[in-house]
Order: sequence, then structure tokens, then C-alpha cells
Amino acid sequence: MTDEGPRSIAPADGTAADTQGIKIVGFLCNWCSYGGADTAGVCRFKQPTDLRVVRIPCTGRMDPLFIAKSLIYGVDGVLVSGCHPRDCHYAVGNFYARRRMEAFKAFLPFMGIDTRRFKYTWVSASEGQQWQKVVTEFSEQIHELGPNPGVRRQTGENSKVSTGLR
Amino acid sequence: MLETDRNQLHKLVEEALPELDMVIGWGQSTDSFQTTPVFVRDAKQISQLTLGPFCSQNLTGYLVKPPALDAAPKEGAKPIGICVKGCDSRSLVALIQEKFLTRERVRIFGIPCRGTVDWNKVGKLVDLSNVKSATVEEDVLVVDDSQTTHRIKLEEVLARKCYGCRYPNPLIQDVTIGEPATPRSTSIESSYRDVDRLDAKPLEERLDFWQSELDRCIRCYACRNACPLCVCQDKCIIESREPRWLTQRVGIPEKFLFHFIHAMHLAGRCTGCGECERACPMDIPVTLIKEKLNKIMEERLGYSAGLDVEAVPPLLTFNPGDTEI
Amino acid sequence: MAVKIFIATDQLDSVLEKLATKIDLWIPALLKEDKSGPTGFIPYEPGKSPVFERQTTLPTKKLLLPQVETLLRFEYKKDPEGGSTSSIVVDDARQVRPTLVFGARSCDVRALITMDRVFSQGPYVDPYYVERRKNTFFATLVCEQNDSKCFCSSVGGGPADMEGSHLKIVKLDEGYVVEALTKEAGSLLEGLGEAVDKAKDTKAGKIVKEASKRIVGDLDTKGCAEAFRNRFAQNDFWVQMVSQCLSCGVCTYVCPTCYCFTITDETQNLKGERMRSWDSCMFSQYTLEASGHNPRPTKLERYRNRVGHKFSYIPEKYEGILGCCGCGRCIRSCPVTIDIRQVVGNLKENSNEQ
Amino acid sequence: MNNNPYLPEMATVQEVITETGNIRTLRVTLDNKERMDQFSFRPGQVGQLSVFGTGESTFVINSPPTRKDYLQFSVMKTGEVTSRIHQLNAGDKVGVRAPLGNGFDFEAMKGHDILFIGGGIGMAPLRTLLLYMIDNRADYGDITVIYGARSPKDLCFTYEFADWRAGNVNLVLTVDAEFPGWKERVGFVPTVLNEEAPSPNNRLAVVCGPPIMIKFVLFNLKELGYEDPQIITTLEKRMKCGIGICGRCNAGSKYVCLDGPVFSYDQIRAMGGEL
Repeated sequence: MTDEGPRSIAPADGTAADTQGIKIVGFLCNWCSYGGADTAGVCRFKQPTDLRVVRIPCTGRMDPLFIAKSLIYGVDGVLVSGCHPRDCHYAVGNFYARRRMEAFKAFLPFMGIDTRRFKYTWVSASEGQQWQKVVTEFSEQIHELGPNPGVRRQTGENSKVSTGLR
Repeated sequence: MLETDRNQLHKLVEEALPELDMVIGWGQSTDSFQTTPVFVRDAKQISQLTLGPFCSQNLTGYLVKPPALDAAPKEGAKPIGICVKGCDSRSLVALIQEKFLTRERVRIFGIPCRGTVDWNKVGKLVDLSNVKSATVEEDVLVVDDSQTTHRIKLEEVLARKCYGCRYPNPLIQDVTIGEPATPRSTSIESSYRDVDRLDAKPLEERLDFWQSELDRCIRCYACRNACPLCVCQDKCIIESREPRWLTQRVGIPEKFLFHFIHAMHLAGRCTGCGECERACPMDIPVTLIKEKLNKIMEERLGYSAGLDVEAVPPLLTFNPGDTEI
Repeated sequence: MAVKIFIATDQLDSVLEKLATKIDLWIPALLKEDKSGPTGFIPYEPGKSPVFERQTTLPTKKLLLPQVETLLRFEYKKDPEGGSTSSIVVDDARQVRPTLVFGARSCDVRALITMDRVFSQGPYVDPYYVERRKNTFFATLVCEQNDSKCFCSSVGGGPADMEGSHLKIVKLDEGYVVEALTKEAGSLLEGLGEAVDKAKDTKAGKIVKEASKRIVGDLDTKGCAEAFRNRFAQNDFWVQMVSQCLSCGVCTYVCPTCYCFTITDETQNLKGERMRSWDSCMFSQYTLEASGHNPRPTKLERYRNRVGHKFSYIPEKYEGILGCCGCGRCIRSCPVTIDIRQVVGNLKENSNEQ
Repeated sequence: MNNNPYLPEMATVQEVITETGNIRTLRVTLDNKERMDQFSFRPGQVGQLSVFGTGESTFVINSPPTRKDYLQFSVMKTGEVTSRIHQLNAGDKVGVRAPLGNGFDFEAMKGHDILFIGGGIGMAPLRTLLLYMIDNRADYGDITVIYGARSPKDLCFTYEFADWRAGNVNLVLTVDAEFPGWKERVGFVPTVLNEEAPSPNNRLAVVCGPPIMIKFVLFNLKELGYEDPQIITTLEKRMKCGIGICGRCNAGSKYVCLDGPVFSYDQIRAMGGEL
């Protein structure tokens, strides 16, 4: 069962995304971008359906390892969005986040992971239209890239170990 | 020259020892070439201390790790003496920066370093299984494997980190032993040659490279435990069940994530001492991962860890004026 | 008469290829394209050449005790009426295939003598290990490459020790003489290689004779169990021995006899499995209790336990058998060059002084 | 048990009793009725309770072998598995691997006076033996129980105290500090032990509780004249396999899960090893 992904991002059996094949995880800050996504929904802006949203209190909570884990286990794209710089609900959370994500973005390709699968952006609660634009563009980009093969699961050496698995 | 330096070290330690709790340095291990950390508490042990290109271990981790030798120093506890090379001194600075210890807690015996030997590399040239003796004559390593005497240029068998070393001389110290060394590198460009080489390859090749390298990882955590700045130690999220970042499985994704966790937790903190790579029993270039992050920190944020005790690591702070790509 | 064949050096690959059709075949090989790089046992593939010149970095342990294996699988079934989870199906996930390890060393196999006792001498028998053990054959090299860190003779083994092995391999300049030590193993050799002529047989015999005369290592383990008990409470001794320990798991993971494991559950949706995986007594979490109490809170207690387990507890429990096979891997791989021979040797030295 | 000692038997939670704020008692029955009928164990033996998907944990079977309508486990919420167990309700499925460990040598205890000293959840392993003795009351002499907890709210098995007393048991209850409405003793268990001072003549002391309590109780028992073999306790360690293989619960060459959890104090001293 080594082909399992982490629990939190695994699709439930037979959901829509399975048939479409593309999974994007969105980490949205509670105060701005989650509201922005909500606004987009309330306004009935048409949005792609590939996105699974994880609400975080602030982008300052955003551990780059969330992104690493998602991409390693084969999530097709990761979108992080929070309050605009200088508009953070907690004043400075997104300033910290920006540095981390910049560094992480530069680091990902070194490990062989396509950095185009990760995007971070700022969307406020009132910017429903902006949200629609961001999501649509990112989703299109991921569709263009196709499914993320993730990191190879079969290890060269252990692939034939009789691990007790059938 | 080594002999003089060693004598000087012995003399300085002997003078200082009464005021110190102990002195952490390098001594001969049970085989004839590698060194092992020694903890000198008694004047009788001083003769064990050695220095030179075989002293590869970074000893600063012993100052802070649980179970630290003196985890919570009592009021009025004597300082601990420690021998550091240039790169080790950066770890020490970083630890002081992050307030894991104060400058007064340590008496630093600074040792200018001309590079340390990577025995894996020597092993490619000489059969190390039955070495009788190994010595250094100026810039030549002389290995006697009980059949032949091999003479190898030191420059060919140094640890990978040494070739891009900009700080061979300790940055903080109380006393210096021997003459200052000349840096092998003086610029970012010449410090990250291995990173650049890998970066020059196409994305798929890089993924392949890491997949096959990390496939060998046995998750023994030697790299983590050897790292002087992996200060969480027994509380590491890699082993925690709640939250559960990693399962016990040994697929490549798990190994990838483990090394991501290790690297990201060191981003902007790693001083590039190369302990992780040296400790790896499976010969995985784990330091290379951190080198890339160090390069990013240096290029984008103008920061190198372990140079200034007053500086704040860049990911623990921010600047409203930071720009995006 | 035992089955005995000769394999010429250039025929080795074709013989292994044929062997691999009869049984799952594992060989010692490079894990990295680097002739002095780390080695371990991998499934044979045509063209992969075995490394017989030196001991492998990783032992054969994982063949009998994989680093991770499934103990059982479970599935929660949703109740169609109430929607709540109502029944669980538990299923024992064992499946073992006959396997041959071609090119093990006597130290690797010696380790099994310890493992066998732990896993099958009860009162509980570990069916996973036992079934693998029954189905795994070891073709063992008569060892000529012991180095300064080997000490197999000190712990009851030796370079030509064949206890527990099924086939014996003797390397000659021109090839290999392989001799079956059991009837079952003999059938594996059927139709392979060529007959062994007198000259080669004599040569092989001479090599075996010389190897069995060789004493590898000078550690004296007599009375170490008692010496350990005497040293147990001497904190200063352990501070001296293991201050440099990093508490990493290298020594236990490369050790052929370290068998301690943990059991964890992993689930996804309604399905999951219970896995057992290698654990290490060097890790704090190994003994950490939920209450926060840890009987072995620091590296001193943990390292002491490792030494005690191998040189005192196991011999006490199993008629004097040591929990160490003398392969020297922990010494070779230790990042801070801790030498278990030194620690064990020192147990006895001046033990009454302190 | 079946031939794979790692494979739990399926069982159903019949009843969940809330003992205190963080202790719950589960009564479970094995789904295989035949097995349940044949199930036999010694008081003090333990079982591995598993919640599939979270893991397994070891608990003493604290119902006595003489009462077999169900197997009872009392669980204090401390870690991952115990927290999950606390979420279980009647009707939920669990896995059980039992009986494991050695249990109390109740045969050898026959004819002796018995002193039980329990603290908090530590009463659970004592309860099984106590009830067994009540059910075979004629075989044993005086039975005194000193049971203490932080406050009356932290005492387990309160609903049974009347039954214990009815079984001719001298039950001494104590709490650490005064509490409104509390009519029994006040004071730490070791102190109450000294006040009661049961004679060591022909008596065995069975002790279980938090480490700090055990430490002082042992000290006081020695003062009262109890010899090491007269003091019996149960040890606790982190366990995984429960069958003496996985290696972590050793004290010296003994495994707590296999050779224990019940040891006399002289055995513990002879074992060496970390506790």
C-alpha cells in the first residue's frame, strides 16, 4: 500500500475530481482569500472545479512543507492565497509567508519538482472577480502541465521484496 | 607544522582546563585514521587531543543537544571548552544567534582549517579495510595499507564542502592555534559549484538524480542527529504521530519528504558544515540540498548563516519591502 | 555425496540468470554507480554483477525482517442502513516466496542464529519471520575479505562458519565452487555450472581450511554478561564510553541482529493496514511512554541498553548465544566512530575500580 | 489465540462507563461466542486493545476470571490510542489480543493476609485480583485495601465500593486534600499506609499506582517491616508487540509484557535495568 498519499489530500472514492483527474489544493487564509473565494461563489462567477480548499488562519501559518508534501505525493497543483501585503489581519503574517514561499519556489526545481505547479497570490475578501481570474488561470496552467507524476513510488531496490503485500 | 600546532593546543588546553568544565576536541579513534570526539575532563586526557585534516566532526552540536552533556548549566557552572574549525565556528555563531547558548558559556579554541579529509574519497583510491597508518605531510596524505604506501594529494580527497569554503578561519574564538588559512573560495560563484552543476541539468534529470540518491536513504536519521542546528532532536516532527507528517513506510516519497523537512527547517539557518553528508552511511549528498537553500538565501536575501551573532535568520523576520519574483 | 558445482567467472551471470528462473534471487550489489560506494542486497537482474569483494554496507536482515511489512489489513464497512461504521474485516496479509541469497557472508547468517531464537523460541512464535526463514536459502561465501573492523571469531563465528547456511561458495581465481549443504539446496544447483575437477576441489578445500583457521578479531567476550551487570549502574563508565553518541539509528539499522520493531496503523478512508517497521533503541521515542515518562531518557541509557541487549540480556535468555555477529558494520558506519569492541572490552577492564 | 499472535480477535464494546474526568471503563465481548465462553485468564494478565487505524495499547483485564460476562478494561486518556478509545461507544468494534503476560500468582497467595495499595488508575490491576479473592473469600485471610486519588472525583469503581465492603474487605479510602462532603480519610496514600500500619506477618502487599506513590509506599512498607518478596507490584512500559519480541519493554533481560507485568520487589531488584 505504498502508493497511498497522505490522508488529508486523498480524494474520496469516486468523486468528481477523480474522473477529471486533476487535483489542486488551495490553502486560503481565513480573513481575505477564503472570503474572496466566497464572494466569487456568492456572485456566481464561473470557476474551475479542480480546487480543494484548505482554510488556514493566516498565510503566516503556511508551512512550505504543506506544499512539499502535496506535490511529492502527486497533487497536481498547489495554490496559496492570502491578504495583500500590508493588509494582513495579523499585521505581518503574510510578510513572513512571502519570504518563505519565495525561497521555497526557488528551491523546488532543484529537487526536480516543477515550480509551475505552485503559485501564491494575494486576494482580498472583496475581490471575487480577482479570485475567479486567479483560480481559472492557475487551473488552466495545471491542465496544460497535465497530471503530476509526483515522486516515483517504487523503490529500485525494494520493489521486489516480499513485503507481505499481495 | 601539525606537530607544533598540536603541542600548542595541548599547552593551551592544559592552561585553561582548571577553569573549564571540560574541553571537547578530537582524538584518535580505534582505527588508525579516523578521529572521534573526545571530552577532556582530566589533564591526563589532554594528550589524546589532536588536530589537522582528519578532524572532520563538527563538535558544536554536543553543546546543545539533549541529552546535552550539561543540558541546563547550573548557576556558576564552568564554561565548556571546544575546538572549532572555520565551518564549526559558524555553527557556534548560529547557536549563539538563536540563543541556545551564550558566548560566555564556551571557551573557543579556534583552529584554522586547510580542509578535512573525506575518507569515502580516499576509499576510492586505496583499500581502507586494513590501513596500518595514515599521516599528513604538508599537502600530501600518506596511507600505508600494510602492503603499499600511497601518497595522495590532500586537495583530491577533501570533503565536498571544503572546496567552496570561504571561512577556513574561525569567526569567533578565544585563542587561535596555528597560522591562518587561505580561503579556497571568495565568492558566491565559486562556493556553490555543485549546486550550479545540478541546476544546469533539465528538471527531469534532477528528479531522477534525487530519486535514485534518496532511494538509498534508510531513514536512520544520522544526518539529522549529526546536524548541530537540528535542535528539536527528540521532538522532531518526523517521528511524531500527532501531527503525523510521515508514516514508517520507506518509499521514495517518504524519503523525499523527510529530506524536505530537514532542509526546510534549516533554511536560512544552515551553516554548510557538511555534517549531515559526512554522517550518512549511504553516501547520499544530503548537504547539497541545504547548499541550494543557502545559495537562495545568499542571492535573494543577502544572508549567510553563522557569520554574525547579532543577525536574525532571514526566515524568522521579514522586510515589508521584499519583492516578489 | 553433496552436490557440488563449479561456475567459471565468465559463466556466473548466465548461471545466476538460470537460478533466477527457479527462485527469487538476491545478490550483493552496488547501490550507487561507484565501485567503492555503498552496497546492499538487491533482486538479481541480468547484467547486474554481484559484489563479492567486500562486505555489504547493509546486511541481509531485510530479507527476513523487511524494514516495513504489513502485519494485517483492515477495512471498515459502512452500514448501508445507518451509515455508521459497523463491521471491520481483518485480514492477515502474509505472502512469502522462496528466495535465495547468493553471496551472503557467515556474519550475516550467524545473525540468524540470534534472530531465530527471538522470533521462534517463544513462548510466542512470529509467523511472518518464521515463514520467511523457512523459505529463504543462503549461499554463503567463505570470507577472505575481513578487515580491521571485523570480529566474527570473537562472537562464536568465523570466516568459514557455515552454521545456518544452505550453500557454500568458495571463490577461486578462475571461478566459484558452490557446494550444497542441504538436500533442498542441492536441487537448486541441478543442471547448473560444470563438474568440479580434482584440482579445483583441492584448491577450494585449501581456501576453506585456511579461512577456518583464521581468527578474526581479538575481543574477548567471555564473561561479558556478568561484566555488563557490574557496570550497569556505573554512570561514569557510560559517560566515558558514549558521550560522543549522536543518538542516530545507524548502528541499529545496519546491524544484522538488531531486530527491534514498532507497530503502527495507517489508514486511508475506510481501509488501512497495520505495519511493523524497524525501530531503534537509539531513539528517544522508542521507550517514551504516553505519560511522558521515559525509562531510557538519554543516550547513555539507550546505548547501554544496546550493549546490554547484545552482550548480556540475550546470552542470559538464550543459553549464552551473543546478540552480535561480529560483522563490524556499526563501527564502520558510525558517524562518530564509536567502537563497540572497545566498549565491550572495557566492560571487564578494572570493573571493580570505580 | 489463533496461530498468528499479531492478529487480534474481533470484539464488541458492550458498555462504556465514565469513571472520572479522564478514565473510562470499557466492557467488551469477543465476537466469537465459543472463544468468549472458553476464554480463561489469570488475574493481572493484560490484553492489547486495538482501534484499527490508530493502534494498539496494553491494558490489564480488570474484571476477574470468575466473572466472565465481559472483559473489562479501564483506560486513562493520555496518548493517541487512549484518546481514540475514549471516543468509542457501545456497539463499536475493537480488536483484542488477550490474555498476555504473567498475572498474579493467586495460588501462592492463598492463606495469606492481603494488603492492596492503589492510587488513581492503579486500582484497575488490583481490582481483578480483589474481585477474584472476594469470589474465593475463604481462601484468603484479612483483606485490606488502601485506595487513594487526588480528589473524590478521581476515584474509580466508586459504584462497587459497597460490594467490596460486603465481601468482607477493609476498604480505606483517601484523597489528597479536603473536599466538601468527603467523609473518608484525607492524606497521601503512603501517609495513610503508615497510619493503618497493617502488620507484615503472613501478609502480602500488592501495590499499583503512579511512580511517585510507589516510591514512597515502598519506602514505608520497608519501614513497616515488609520484606522484598512480600511486596508485589505491576510494572508499566511502552509496549508494542505484547509478546516479548519487539524489544522495547525490557528491564534487564525480562520483558514486562511477557514476563510481567506482575513482579515481586525482589524480582525487580534482581532484574536490573531501567524502570
